[in-house]
Amino acid sequence: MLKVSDLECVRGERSLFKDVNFSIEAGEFMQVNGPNGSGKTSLLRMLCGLSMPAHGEIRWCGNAIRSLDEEYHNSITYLGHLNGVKDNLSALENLRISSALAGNEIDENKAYNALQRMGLGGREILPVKILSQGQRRRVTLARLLVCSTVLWILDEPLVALDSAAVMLVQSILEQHLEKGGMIVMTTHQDINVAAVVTKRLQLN
Amino acid sequence: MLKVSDLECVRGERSLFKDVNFSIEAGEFMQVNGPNGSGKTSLLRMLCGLSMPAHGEIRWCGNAIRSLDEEYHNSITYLGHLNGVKDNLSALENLRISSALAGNEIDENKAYNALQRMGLGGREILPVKILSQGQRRRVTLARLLVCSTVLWILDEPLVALDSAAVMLVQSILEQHLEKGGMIVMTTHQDINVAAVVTKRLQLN
Amino acid sequence: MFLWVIQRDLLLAMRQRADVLTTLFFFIIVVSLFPLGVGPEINMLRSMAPGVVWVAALLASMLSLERMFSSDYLDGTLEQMLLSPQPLSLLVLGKALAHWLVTGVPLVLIAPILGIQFNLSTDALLILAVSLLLGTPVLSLIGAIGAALTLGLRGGGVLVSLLVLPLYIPVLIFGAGAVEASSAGLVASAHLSLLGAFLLASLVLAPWAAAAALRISIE
Amino acid sequence: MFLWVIQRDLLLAMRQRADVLTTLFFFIIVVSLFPLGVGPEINMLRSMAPGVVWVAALLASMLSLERMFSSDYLDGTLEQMLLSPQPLSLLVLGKALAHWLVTGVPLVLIAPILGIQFNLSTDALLILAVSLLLGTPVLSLIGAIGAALTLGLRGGGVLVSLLVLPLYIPVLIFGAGAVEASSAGLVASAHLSLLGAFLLASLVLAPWAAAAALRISIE
Amino acid sequence: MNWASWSDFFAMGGYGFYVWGSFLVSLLCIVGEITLVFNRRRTLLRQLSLIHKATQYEQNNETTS
Amino acid sequence: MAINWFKYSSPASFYSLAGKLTPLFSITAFILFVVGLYISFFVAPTDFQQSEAYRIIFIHVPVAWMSMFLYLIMAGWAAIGLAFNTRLSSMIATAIAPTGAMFTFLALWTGALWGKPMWGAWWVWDARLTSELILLFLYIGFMALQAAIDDPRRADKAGAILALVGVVNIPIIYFSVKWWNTLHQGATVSLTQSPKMATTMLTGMLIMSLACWMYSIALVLMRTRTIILERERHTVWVSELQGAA
Ligand code: HEM
Ligand SMILES: Nc1ncnc2c1ncn2[C@@H]1O[C@H](COP(=O)(O)OP(=O)(O)OP(=O)(O)O)[C@@H](O)[C@H]1O
Ligand SMILES: Nc1ncnc2c1ncn2[C@@H]1O[C@H](COP(=O)(O)OP(=O)(O)OP(=O)(O)O)[C@@H](O)[C@H]1O
Ligand SMILES: [Mg+2]
Ligand SMILES: [Mg+2]
Repeated sequence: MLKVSDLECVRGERSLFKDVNFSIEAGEFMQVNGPNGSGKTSLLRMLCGLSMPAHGEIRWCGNAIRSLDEEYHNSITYLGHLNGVKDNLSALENLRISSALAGNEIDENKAYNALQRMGLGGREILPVKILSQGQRRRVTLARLLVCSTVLWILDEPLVALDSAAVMLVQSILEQHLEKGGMIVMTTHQDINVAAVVTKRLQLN
Repeated sequence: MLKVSDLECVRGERSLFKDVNFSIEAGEFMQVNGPNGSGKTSLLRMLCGLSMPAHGEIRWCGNAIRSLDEEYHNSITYLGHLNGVKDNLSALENLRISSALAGNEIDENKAYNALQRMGLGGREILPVKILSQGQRRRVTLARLLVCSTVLWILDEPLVALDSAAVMLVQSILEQHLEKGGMIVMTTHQDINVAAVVTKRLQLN
Repeated sequence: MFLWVIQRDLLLAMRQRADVLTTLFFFIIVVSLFPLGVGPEINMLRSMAPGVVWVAALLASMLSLERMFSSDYLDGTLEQMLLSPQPLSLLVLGKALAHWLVTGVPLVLIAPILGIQFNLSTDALLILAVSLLLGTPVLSLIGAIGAALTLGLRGGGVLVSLLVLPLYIPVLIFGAGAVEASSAGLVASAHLSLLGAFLLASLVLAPWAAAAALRISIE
Repeated sequence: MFLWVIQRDLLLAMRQRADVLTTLFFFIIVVSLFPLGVGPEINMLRSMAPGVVWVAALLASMLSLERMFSSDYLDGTLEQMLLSPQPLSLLVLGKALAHWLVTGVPLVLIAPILGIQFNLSTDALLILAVSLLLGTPVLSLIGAIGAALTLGLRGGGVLVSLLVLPLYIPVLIFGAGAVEASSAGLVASAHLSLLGAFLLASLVLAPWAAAAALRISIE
Repeated sequence: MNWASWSDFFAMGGYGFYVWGSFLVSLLCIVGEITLVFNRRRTLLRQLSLIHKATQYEQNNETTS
Repeated sequence: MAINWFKYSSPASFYSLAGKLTPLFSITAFILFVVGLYISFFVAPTDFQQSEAYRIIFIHVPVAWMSMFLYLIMAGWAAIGLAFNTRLSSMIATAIAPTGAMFTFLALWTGALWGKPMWGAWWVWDARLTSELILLFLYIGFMALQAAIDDPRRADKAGAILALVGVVNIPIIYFSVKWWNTLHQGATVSLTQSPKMATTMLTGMLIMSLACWMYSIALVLMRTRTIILERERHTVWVSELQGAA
């Protein structure tokens, strides 16, 4: 489905990586590894279409993602280093609104359940501002529970999470893969996601 | 040196923890554990004097830290969830300025060496804005290499670091303990710091 | 979807109930500052009034521009919006509309009362309100372009004013001109229909330009 | 240490060279907008001039207030400052001074040139510069209190203006008053010495109040 | 007695609009403020009693089970 | 008889004390208002200069006085709250602000309605008027700041600092505005007031002022009670109160 060929990323005057080739099919899990500053985040942003590769192509179902644009956005969910939650809104509002913006309106009940499952029960209507670092990250991750996209692009989703939450995320990822989803992920922590096919891409 | 008695923390209407008692002497390492939202950050901020406990006392060398204030600040270094680096300044400028603000002016050479050791060689004069997440965190941590305080209070210093950097931080911490320093730290990752005395505080 | 954007922004504004009111009070205070700087002579104040009210409206609208995208940018929400399956220009239109509802509409409502402080005639007060009603949405729309262009740049708040103020000037001239004409006893309809034309033009062009600017800023 | 704070803020301002310039251009644009809004009669413009220049200076200084602490707050630097072994009020004084150097001094230098646009006499131009020289530091100092109080609040930029503008009024009145007096051929020394007194008083009181406000805001 | 008739009284010597405008708006503000305070208190008390009932209910359940 | 003041500085006991006092002040206020209005409209004679328009004085002056007193009192309580960290005093300060703002608004409103027939303009940029307007801004700033802060303790302290800075500024503002105004123009605008006020007028005004005082006290007590409940809703004594109710 997603096919990357000859990708090169140039930052400043340095080429972070070049000749990156891979493809991901339904049910496949890909982990991008590499030390700090090796270009993992840069790669993931290219996969989303947020930045342009210096060279090479990214195709989704055979079409260049640049040409697909909004259609492609319907099939991906990207979670980056930033949480993308509003400090002044509650977890519930944040989840409903960000889902709606991703083209997927959900009702209150569904949102409640997702937050509950992420371990935020009882904190749904507090402003996100007062939550702890890990709790905010959980609000962001709750989006994964309600979205209906196939390709997930996750940039260090495990940061700030405690071990219980890491287990939880792992099981969410596994469920997604079972249903035929695709995941591209980076992390510096240890995680073992059971998948039919696990690919690893080492940068630098 | 640092003695905490009967500490209670109230957030909103909930009491996060109460009856927390511990003391830390020279060379001791203390790890604060607990799930997300259990109050680790809140505890650490109290230890710094950034927020007030609902109840209980924190004493440094026998005096309440509220009464010491600037004297106490001379003996601690706190690194929180936020990096405290300026996006538009270079790593070098950031390090020198933040050290100077902490009352410890350092010359360019020393700063260079510290950054070098943190694996930022060659990136000293780039604006921090363009560095990767892990590299920014390294800029923050470089402060530990140049400071001359005894008590380090570190809130999840390992976030976003790759495994090489985790090892490095570990060795820095160990050196500090050997010299008779004290460390209070939280983390959700596994780290084994060799210390004469290792204490663990479990919240929640 | 478009509605969600508006609704979200309004929600954010309402969450801090003070938010809408503060823009309003900023407007009131700036308008009241002028007599303090200039002195209390009635005639001079009267002839200054349209200009002062319009400049204050311009500043009030401009001041809150920075917030239009920057908080969304800093916390990553904007990234998510760019990845949303809707056309970006629609999103931008939604945000500009929300901005107008929060900052423009209150000004339109309060301006006549402030006009009284300057002893404007009833006719002139009416024209003032109408000209603001037509003009403030243009300010929000043009402002969206500026806000999008300066996104993430340090000193954005001041830079945006630098970019946007020159574009605001036609609105200012015809807006204040309409009121002056009417307080001089002339008809203001020519001025007002020009303002209307600006509004239509900016409704068509601004969202598109701002969307393009956003894409560039976020890369 | 105090010097480090100033140096750092200046460095930050210089890094984005546009930063100093934009405040300045904002000032210039606002002053130039008025003739556009009000109309070109020379006499009226002349008698408006001191008020307009002073109001513009006030707005320019106020606009950049929000940045005084908020970026340091968001990235955690302010926390580090609170933990520094120096008295906080000294740090605040340093930041206010840096703010003045970046936003106030350029205005003082450019204002006489703008005054020429309004046909002010040479004497009046001089007094304008002197009154700004005495008055703008007061604005930065009082502004620091407002900025510290609104730290981290949503809508901070507008809220700060609501809090701070009423407090700016005496400075505005005596600043503009000095220029008016001198262009009316009277002596302006009484006004100027009052401005000086404000400066001294705010130098003593404001850093202290702002430091207290900061401690509250960060808790 | 100052007034010859009620209409005289309401006319206020031709200044009725201003005088009554002042007094009536003052009355309105005062009445408005009082209602606002009462409303705030009433909604609060209602909320509190709901919370109270809920906690009572929970406690009862705990003790019985 | 020594009253234990410290006892009443705890919100719980103040709550019940205020509950007892509120009706007392409300009734007094009501009676005084009725008497004052009676004097204003039926006892006080017609003014030979301003005819009946002068009757606005009976509401204008009391509310104008209240607007200024209340600011001072508010700042005083806020300062006590800041200095001694007493929650109750901060709550009282918070409770005073809306009432003060309302009186300020009324002073402006009644003044404007008086100004139109007397000066021919709703508004002139006179010293007293202008500083009253600024006072309104200060009240609104105080309320806006407190409303923008979620944490009540932080809101109290921040509000206190603002109120205190405002208190330092009010006299400065008043005198600067006064000077500003007189420098420009002579006495085109002066309050046309005959030097000797008829005694009935004076008593009317004083009674109305007293009524305003009583009203303010009653209302502030009531609002303080609500604020206490809001903030202490999770304490034991509030739930006991609920249990008793
Ligand atoms: C919007 C317009 C007005 C405002 C904001 C205003 C404000 C005030 C204030 C603040 C005071 C109390 C100040 C003090 O006692 O020194 C006051 C008192 C007074 N005002 Fe006004 N005023 C206004 C219009 C007028 C007008 C039009 C008149 C009469 C023609 C008037 C007559 C008086 C009188 C007689 C007093 C009592 C003075 C005293 O204490 O002896 N006011 N006003
Ligand atoms: N304009 C530039 N000039 C030079 N180098 C740049 C420029 N912009 C970015 N870089 C470099 O590009 C890299 C960006 O890496 P990226 O953020 O993709 O890393 P990452 O693999 O996600 O790292 P981390 O694990 O820390 O998140 C960094 O090494 C950074 O220094
Ligand atoms: N005003 C408030 N009302 C209710 N709860 C609050 C309030 N402020 C903070 N909290 C709660 O206090 C806790 C703060 O926890 P803190 O940030 O200390 O957690 P932490 O242990 O550092 O967690 P993490 O591992 O996620 O960093 C959170 O559970 C948060 O929900
Ligand atoms: Mg990265
Ligand atoms: Mg934490």
